[in-house]
Amino acid sequence: MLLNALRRVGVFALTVFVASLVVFFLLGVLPGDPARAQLGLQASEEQVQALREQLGVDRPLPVRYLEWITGFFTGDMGVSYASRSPVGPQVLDALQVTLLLVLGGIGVAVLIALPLGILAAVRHHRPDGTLFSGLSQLGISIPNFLAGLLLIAVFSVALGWLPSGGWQPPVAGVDFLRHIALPALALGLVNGAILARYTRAAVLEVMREDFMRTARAKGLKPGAALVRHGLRNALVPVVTVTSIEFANLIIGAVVIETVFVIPGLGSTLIRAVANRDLIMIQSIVMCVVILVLLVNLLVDLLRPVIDPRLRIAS
Amino acid sequence: MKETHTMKKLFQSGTPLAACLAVSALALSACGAGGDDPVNGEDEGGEATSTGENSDANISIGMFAVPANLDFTTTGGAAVFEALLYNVYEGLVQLDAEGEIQPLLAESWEISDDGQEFTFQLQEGVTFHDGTEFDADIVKFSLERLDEWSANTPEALAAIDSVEIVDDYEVTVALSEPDYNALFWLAGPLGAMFSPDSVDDLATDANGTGPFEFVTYENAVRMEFARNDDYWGDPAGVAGVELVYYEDASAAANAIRTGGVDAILRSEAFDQFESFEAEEEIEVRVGSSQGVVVMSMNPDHEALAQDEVREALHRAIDKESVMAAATAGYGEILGGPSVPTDPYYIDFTGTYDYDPDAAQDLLDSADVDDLSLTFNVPNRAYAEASAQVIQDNLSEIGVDVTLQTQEFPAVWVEENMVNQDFDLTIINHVEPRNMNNYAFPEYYWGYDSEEARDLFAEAAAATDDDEYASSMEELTELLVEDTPGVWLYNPPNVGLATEGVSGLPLNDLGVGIDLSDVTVSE
Amino acid sequence: MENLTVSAGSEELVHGINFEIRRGERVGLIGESGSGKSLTCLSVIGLLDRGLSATGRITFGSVPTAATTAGSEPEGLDLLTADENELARIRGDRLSMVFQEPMTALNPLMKVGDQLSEVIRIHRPKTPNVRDKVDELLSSVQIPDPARTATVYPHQMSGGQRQRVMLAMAMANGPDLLLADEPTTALDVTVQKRVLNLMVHQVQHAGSSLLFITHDLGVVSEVCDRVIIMRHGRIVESGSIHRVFTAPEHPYTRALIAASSLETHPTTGRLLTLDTPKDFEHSPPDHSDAAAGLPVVSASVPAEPQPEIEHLTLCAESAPAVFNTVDSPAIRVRDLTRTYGKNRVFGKSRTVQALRGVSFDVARGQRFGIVGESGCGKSTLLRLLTALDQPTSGRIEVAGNSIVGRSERHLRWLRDSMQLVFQDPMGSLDPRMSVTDIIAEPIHRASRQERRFRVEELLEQVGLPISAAGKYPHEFSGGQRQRIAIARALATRPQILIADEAVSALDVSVRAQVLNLLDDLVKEYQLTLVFVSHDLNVVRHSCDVVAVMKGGRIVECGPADSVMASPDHPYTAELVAAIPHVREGAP
Amino acid sequence: MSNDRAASVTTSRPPLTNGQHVRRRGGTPLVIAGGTLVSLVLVMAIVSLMWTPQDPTATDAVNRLASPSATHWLGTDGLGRDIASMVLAGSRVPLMVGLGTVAVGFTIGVPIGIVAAMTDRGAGMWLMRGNDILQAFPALLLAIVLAAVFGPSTLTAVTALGLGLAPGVARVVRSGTLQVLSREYSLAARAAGRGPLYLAVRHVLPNIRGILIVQASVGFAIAILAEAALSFLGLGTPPPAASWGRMLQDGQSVLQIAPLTILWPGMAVAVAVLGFNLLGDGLRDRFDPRMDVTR
Repeated sequence: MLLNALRRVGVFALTVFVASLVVFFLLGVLPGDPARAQLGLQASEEQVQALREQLGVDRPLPVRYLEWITGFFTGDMGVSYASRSPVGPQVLDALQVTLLLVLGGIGVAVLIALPLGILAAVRHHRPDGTLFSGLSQLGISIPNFLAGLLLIAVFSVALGWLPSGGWQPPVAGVDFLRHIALPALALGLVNGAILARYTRAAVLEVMREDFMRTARAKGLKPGAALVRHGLRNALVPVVTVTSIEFANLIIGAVVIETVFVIPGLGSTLIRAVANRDLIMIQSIVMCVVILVLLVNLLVDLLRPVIDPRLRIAS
Repeated sequence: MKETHTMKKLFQSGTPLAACLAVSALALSACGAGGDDPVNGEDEGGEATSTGENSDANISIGMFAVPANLDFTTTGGAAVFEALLYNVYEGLVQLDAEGEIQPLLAESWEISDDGQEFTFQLQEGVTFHDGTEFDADIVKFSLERLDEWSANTPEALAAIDSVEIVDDYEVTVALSEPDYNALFWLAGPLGAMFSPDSVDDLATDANGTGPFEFVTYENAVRMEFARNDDYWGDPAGVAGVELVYYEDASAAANAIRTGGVDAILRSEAFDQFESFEAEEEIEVRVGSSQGVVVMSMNPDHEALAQDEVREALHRAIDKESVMAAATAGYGEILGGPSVPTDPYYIDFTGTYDYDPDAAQDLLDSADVDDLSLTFNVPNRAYAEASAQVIQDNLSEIGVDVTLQTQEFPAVWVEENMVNQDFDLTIINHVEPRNMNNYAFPEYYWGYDSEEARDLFAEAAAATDDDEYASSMEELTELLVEDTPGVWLYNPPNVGLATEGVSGLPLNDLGVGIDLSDVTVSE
Repeated sequence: MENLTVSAGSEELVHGINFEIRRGERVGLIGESGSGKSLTCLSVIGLLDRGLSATGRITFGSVPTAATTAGSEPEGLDLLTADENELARIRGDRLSMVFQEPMTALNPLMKVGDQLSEVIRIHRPKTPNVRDKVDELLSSVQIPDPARTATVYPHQMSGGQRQRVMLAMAMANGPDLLLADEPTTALDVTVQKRVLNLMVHQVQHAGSSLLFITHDLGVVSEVCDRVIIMRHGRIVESGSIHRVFTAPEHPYTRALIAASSLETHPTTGRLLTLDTPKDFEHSPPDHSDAAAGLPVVSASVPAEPQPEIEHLTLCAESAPAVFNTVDSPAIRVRDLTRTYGKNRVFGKSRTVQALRGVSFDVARGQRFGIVGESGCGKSTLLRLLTALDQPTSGRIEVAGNSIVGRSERHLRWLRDSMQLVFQDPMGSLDPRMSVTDIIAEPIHRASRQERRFRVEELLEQVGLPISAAGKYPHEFSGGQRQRIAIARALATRPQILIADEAVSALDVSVRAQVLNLLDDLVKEYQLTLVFVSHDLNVVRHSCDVVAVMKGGRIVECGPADSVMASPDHPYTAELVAAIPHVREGAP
Repeated sequence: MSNDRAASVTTSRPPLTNGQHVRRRGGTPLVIAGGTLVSLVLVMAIVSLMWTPQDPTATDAVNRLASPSATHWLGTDGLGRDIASMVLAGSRVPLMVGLGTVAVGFTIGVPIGIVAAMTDRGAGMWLMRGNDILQAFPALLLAIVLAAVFGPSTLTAVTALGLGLAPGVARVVRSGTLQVLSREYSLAARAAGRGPLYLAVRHVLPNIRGILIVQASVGFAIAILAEAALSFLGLGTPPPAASWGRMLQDGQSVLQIAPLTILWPGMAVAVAVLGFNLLGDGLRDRFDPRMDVTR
């Protein structure tokens, strides 16, 4: 069991390394000169060249890569071209904000998906079953930023219950909840609908299994059979899908952060790209990639816990 | 106290969307019902002065352009110095609301007859926020450091030759050649005074002599000042200022509606001003700015090199509808390169009024028929809106325009300013007196006129305002005649303020936004 | 059960059948696939699939036996009209069921012990120390070390063990009636025997009655007292085992008995099938043979004279024998081994020894049978013979040249001369390809015209209408699909035909037709046949020589009749004894 | 040949496996619903090539943000352009982006999936590792960087979204192919001396046709949503090409005073995405659900 986990962590590390190579050299080709972007319209050529040297942008790519990658894992991700302050703290702050937002999103998604998905499956041959699956279909087709805009229009501008944007750290307690409510809802609505569809499919699949018939033959009523035996088996595919959904949520957060003016990874990334802040872009993209791979790793390690068949008898 | 929202506001405001959507509010509404929206930020009761102003209040102001960092000596763009100048940093002189030069750290000054020597008498008893004394050495250090600047056009003060210290509180600045604009540039960011030992971390900290002390800057989120209690002049009107940065105009508009901020400066949510004007709690204040939105035409293009063609394009563009699309009608239509707040401003809107038929004749006389041009457009709302109207106007006279959106600033600056690879391009030049660039042929406008350069030199050598104004007027006339570019409009400087907030500067003079006389009353 | 009719929407599948089961009686319900036997069983326990509906009346409880006075109201419960609560109360308690597929019948995520204790807790919540009751149940079905087994997950147990757990689960609360839907069809012969004995013992011990569903006559005669035969949703005949098996009245029953015990036509030596002309008066096998317990099976006469094969047995001390040695054999195999699984550098390497050194010959034109239970290595051997897999060590020569270690390009000649027929008629034909494309697949260089002509010729040879060429596999029955597979195998006129459990998935009646077809084609094409099966009777009929495999080795090999009649190796003896066959009347 | 070799056709219907009635072909209502919505969008795109009520690019600053009227059926937007024509013309870009994304996603994903399955022991493992890395790059992230690098254009959007779709397709195709290769008809083909290319074309592709169509419809839906998001961030199709995403972005600033300008394109996007999703679900039920490897 441990051996298997070690192997997976090894593969994870290798994947991260290769990803860092891809990220660095993909961004190396970025046209638009970072120095020029800083100095603005009026700067003369020598001034731009001077800044270029100062930022070390003109050194060969491999040298810059080594410097960046060694720094990345010791927390010192280099100095941002734009803000001239170390990238590390800025990225970590933004990461914390986005993580909180994404966790809020997953919370809402799961709260919507599980009941909706299970009900849609259990009553799939009755009219309200098709209604539930229709609802989840509709949820998927609304872009999450449109959902965000509508939520702002109703809950903050019209009713004035919640702020229309901005962010408060968790330490601010209720204020934090009030600021995260709408964005998490906007993020969770769409992904909840997607998760609901997978849950419905998984539960339908499980209901066709032979051991469900055995459970009924033992004297369990349909509801009890589903709860005792069905749901846990349906959990296995749903957990796998959640890891894929997690990656979608991070990206959904980029758009939501722009609508709700939240200083997360998304809005920082878009600003960094506009300023050609190479070091910042690299660090953020690496953070996102590592986050996604980490989640995949966690889900891979979690699956044998749920499904004994995957536990290779050590 | 700030205006709080109540349920009644919902129906009484009657915005169509609010009404119909509120009724069909989604069942899964988020937590936190309840009408009263607690004010964010602590707000201890301060004693109210005679006119009800609460000098201990804090004010939060929504801003648009995000400063990359705090060092405006190496970072371009107005965002950095517009927040810090006059609030944290101060120069020898400053511009007042009408754009006149007023004393600041220099009590008084004299200019020699040949205009090449300026002698300043300095304020006494002025200290930096970290306690360093302000004296002649500081002035000498700051002005001589100008050649280390790499942003915000330090070459404008290239004429400064040397700075001599007469005594602790008097200093003489010698110029290599007379430059009438010198005082104007000294009133801007170039004139800011720095203390020598805080020059190393200019990007992350700000140590000046101004009415506010710099507290913190959360990159691209919010910047905070606190009142400088031992300020040499009269103290600031509020205890603390919080500048909150909204990259999206309508997000800022929503914020002021829901009490997230008390005021907004440089707002570009043009379409929402009508609805704001309808509400009596929010006051819309329209001032002017230094901006010139100009569509430049590349002289290297063989058709655009001909005067008739440029004039034809100028006449074919309906500036009214361009401004209506870009700023919902707010701002001033321009005929020439100068802005209404420039002392030498003349209204040239009549010279090339909108006349598509005349434009068509001009094109025919230059026997140019199927002209097709590329139009480089930065990805900014005002530019894209204007470009689409211009494209439509020019297609009326048979000129086929293809739009090419470019990401601003990086790609647009590289393609147009560095490589000058464009037929038409459009940008809003926010720096004050930006028409001075017509003196430099290598600037992206590519305008090379000997006559213009003589007039520029003549203006620079002027010793008094009238002389300077008359030569500048002559210069603008020449430029309008040559039409190297189509000057479209001068965007407004729109400020929004909730009830009780006063003292916000009306006009944008291209220097610092002076917040010292802002007050908040009950 | 009175007038039970099961229909899917408008289409009736079971047409009004009636029968009774008295207390403690063991009744067999026999029928081929599609006869409606499972639907009948499922309607009793009320677990029919959603699209199906059942009408009529099924009384469960006290069947009015002679003892009760006519007037008293039979206090039984009508299962068809009972509501979910009533049914839930008696399922698992007074009425329980065992299903066919042991691999998927248990919840993979729940320990075996918990699934067992659940059935007790549902019906007898207040039973003290359920743990001991579970251990007792497990040992009652002969599962070793019950305490440890209770903590194990289903996937860690064999098919036989799982079926025994299902049996224990069904019998936990001593049901009045046990329903068993083909409980041992998926098991190996030896395992099947043990499970059947166990089932009979448990049912007798608990005094419950049994309704046993199967298509295998031999199994029924081992287990039941009375038998009901169904065809196309109707009962064609019913009665005591002895009476029905010795003097069947209905022609279908007669044909079924003949086909399942592989009886051959006295003159042609061909197997009797459903369509054997009615005029032929079927003479029941003379009494004595049935009594001796060995079905009368005579091997069909091989085409050319066969070399004299001596009857060899693997014994521990002697050197590994080379079986069936022949000079200039069609296939020569020496010391063949195959191990699966990575022996990893660090940690325990988990390898599985599929073949542990196998050597034998197959003479030209010979019909070589391979028999063994699942896991004995016979399918691995087939893969190696057809070069679809490479051996770990050892040599294989086909018609004199080696096929080990050759790349696909050099094996072109092998592909033309050796072809394969698979077990599952569903899986061996690509559902998306027309019959013509399927059959013509092995033909490489031929014009469209030649291919079409060859396909029509083959269809006719395997007894299918020419019109079948344009159709798709889902339009055919199991037997017809197997004929298409055989046609494909003969497309390139191979010398060697490998049949991997070619008839195991077919109904008894169809099996006879396919075996007859195979015999004819082997003669017509002078094929060398390698026939693999787990069913000794089929191998005995179709093959001249049979090799018995166990644990990756050949344990015994020799002429079919002598190996079957007098098995030397103890394992072979156990195999022969485990074959269920029609025995004397019920006690 | 004695006649008893001729098979008597015992049962015409495919045999019932012990009591489980063969599953009815479900999913038809979904296919009809999805099909109608998708064809509605296709008709809009085709019609808009020839005719639109007004010229979608004609700006008319005087009556901007006009409410629906006879001339402007759905009113006008911030620049005074006719919303009805823009919604019609705007359908072309998302469909093009959808088509391009699915094309790129499939040309990369399908071969990788099949090759990875066929060389499952050796190279297949590394191929899938590479696939995981590509999957770790969320498509929209790629789109943002590419759009900023080469300037916003439909081409960059399609490449980025196509690259984003490819790993998903590869993963699904690989598991579908593994299932097909494990079936006995594949073994029979190999035994008949048929090479991997023949197997891929004649056996694998026809049998995973169901999955491919479902992935295509899901891919289309994701692409349309992503194009809208990209345009919302100002990195999508540049003006003046009308696209729903751009209309949503332009509409955002006037949400308070003219909500309709944002509701029409929003509904259009929802209808298109709903259509493709319903079609995908319906088709998945239509083809053998056993091959339901879309998870």
